Amino acid sequence: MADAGAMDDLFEPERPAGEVLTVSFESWEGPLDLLLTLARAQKVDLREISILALVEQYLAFIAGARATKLELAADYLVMAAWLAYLKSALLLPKAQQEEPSPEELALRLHLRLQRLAAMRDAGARLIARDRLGRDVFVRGAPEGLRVDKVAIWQASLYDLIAAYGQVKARTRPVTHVVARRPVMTLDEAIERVGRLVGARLDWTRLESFLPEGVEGALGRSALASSFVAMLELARQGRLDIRQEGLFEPIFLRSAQPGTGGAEAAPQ
Amino acid sequence: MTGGESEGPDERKSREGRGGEPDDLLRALEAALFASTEPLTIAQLRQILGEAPDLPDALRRLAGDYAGRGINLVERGGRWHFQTAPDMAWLLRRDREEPRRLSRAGMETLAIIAYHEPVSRAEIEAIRGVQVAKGTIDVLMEAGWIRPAGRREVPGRPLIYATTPEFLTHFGLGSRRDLPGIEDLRAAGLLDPIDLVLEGLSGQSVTESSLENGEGGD
Amino acid sequence: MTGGESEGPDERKSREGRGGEPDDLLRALEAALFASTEPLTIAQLRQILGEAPDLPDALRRLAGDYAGRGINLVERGGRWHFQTAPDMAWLLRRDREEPRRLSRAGMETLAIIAYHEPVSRAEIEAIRGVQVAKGTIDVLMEAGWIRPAGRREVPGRPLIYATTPEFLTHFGLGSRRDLPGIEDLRAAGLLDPIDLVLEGLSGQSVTESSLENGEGGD
Repeated sequence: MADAGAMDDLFEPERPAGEVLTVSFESWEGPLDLLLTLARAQKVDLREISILALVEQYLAFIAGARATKLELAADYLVMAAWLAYLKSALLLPKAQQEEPSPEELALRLHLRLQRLAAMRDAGARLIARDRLGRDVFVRGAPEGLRVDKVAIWQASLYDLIAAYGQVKARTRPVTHVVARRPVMTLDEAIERVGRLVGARLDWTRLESFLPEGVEGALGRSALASSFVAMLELARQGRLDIRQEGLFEPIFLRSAQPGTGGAEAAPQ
Repeated sequence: MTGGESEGPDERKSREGRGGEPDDLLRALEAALFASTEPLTIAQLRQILGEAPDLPDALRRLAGDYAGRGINLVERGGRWHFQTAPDMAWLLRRDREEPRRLSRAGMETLAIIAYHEPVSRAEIEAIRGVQVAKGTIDVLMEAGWIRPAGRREVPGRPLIYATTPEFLTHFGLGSRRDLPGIEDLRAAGLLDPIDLVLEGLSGQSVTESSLENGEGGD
Repeated sequence: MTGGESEGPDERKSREGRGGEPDDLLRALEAALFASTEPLTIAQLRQILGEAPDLPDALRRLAGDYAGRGINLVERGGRWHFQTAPDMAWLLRRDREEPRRLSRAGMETLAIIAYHEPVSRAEIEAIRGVQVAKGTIDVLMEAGWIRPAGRREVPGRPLIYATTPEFLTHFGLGSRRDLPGIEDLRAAGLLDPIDLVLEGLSGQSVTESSLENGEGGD
């Protein structure tokens, strides 16, 4: 059964160079692939193949590889060990054998090889089909189908005029009617005091020059302004001032000819 | 190598023998025009198909084959291509309508254009007191409510905008004169500055000029 | 709006009145399939064309119309598209780039997934008797031919892989039933679920546990 001829078939053209062997060795995808290649070299239907012969070939191949000091991947060696076990089991007397039987193991190996072969063929047939983009082609410049979203803008007339109202309300030239603070300005006081004092010859209290009924903040402002107005008018020589003492009431009268100014104020 | 289910030498032979079916040249033309990413001239077709003296005739026959179909073979400026039949164009672009509400900025801008048209963007900004984003004008144009209405003859010649008839239709207005006047707005309480503190003064991007104007008012 | 020369109401009327010509449904189908950048399912076609109870029949009729032409209408995994006739490959293939060549490992892995789907990586490795390189699965995913299809409810919950509609489209398969020789393989028991533990007996399998199991077997 140990059929060295198959090995020769397989490697004849590439011998004897060890390097060539290396290259071809690397082209296998694992021990099962190597087994399958060896099995096919038996040139019989995969279903008819002799497992025992295959085991011999594999072991011979591994031995040969080792002899040429090839670095063998571990899984090739594991497979070799397992096949060596299978071979011895197959050759042993049938009597007391463990489960599963070596025949069953051989059958499974058989099935695995068939399965791998089937998938390899299937892959090749698949790849050779009329493939889209290689053998058959879709339309080169399809117009494309598309659904465009079109915004339908919605707004009511109320929205529109309310928006305008808001713009107007927000940006109206705001006539900031600055709430006038309650003050009597100095100019007003000068005018008022000057006017009123001219009509009086007698001493008159400063307070009586204030407008009627003013009180609170405006009252204090009027008093302060009138006081400054009084000083100003006295400086201009238009009125005389008299005060009896500190914090006493202040009296004014229009300036008397000859007396002249504030210093005429009575002591 | 093209190991599909239906081709092969037999198929090819039977095809050539067929009577009423398109001949090889027509089939090749069809395939080449279909697969091409651009319209093809007769010279280009010859490069693909090889010498074929009756190419113009074949193209016309092929165009005839497709005349009544959902796909037509057409010539444009000496270039041939397949296209979907014009009356089927509606299939290709389906518009799905989506109601959208106008933003507040959009609403205000539209209102200003309606009340003051024609106005430039700068003028709208001056009235709004807030800058107007480019997109806002675009949306109003897309909605079909405003249109460019020439240019203002001032430095920079800015575009000016006005409303469209669609605007009047959408808002149910006979003419712009039907817009309520300022006094109507005041009477309706739409000028109440209730929101003033809330919005105007919250101060998003109030432009310099509008701030100055505001201060100048008192 | 493909504004050709021949559309308009007249054209539409005459079309509807025509006798032996394709009917409106066929024309619309034709146009939609022709214009689409993707193969279309019947459901998608219904979305485009509206309700049409006899769509499957119309598709078959349309496919019949094109059977002898340079363009064919084909169904791939429930999705329909036009493509050039396979025997035109020699015309069109020139000056087109060959799609990426699959390695032998890639081809085998793809075949295993297609014929056994869904399968886990360990199952692929059990069939091939060698580890599946990381890149192999990636390349197939990147090509759009396979996809993760959930997890196997076994210890470790490995990812399982299956083919995609694009796989069927690319390889010109109507469905997985059209995979070359799949019935024979099934009948021969070569597609039966892989018993990982027993496959592991032959020793070289990859995972620790399967190695242990393998050694335990002798």
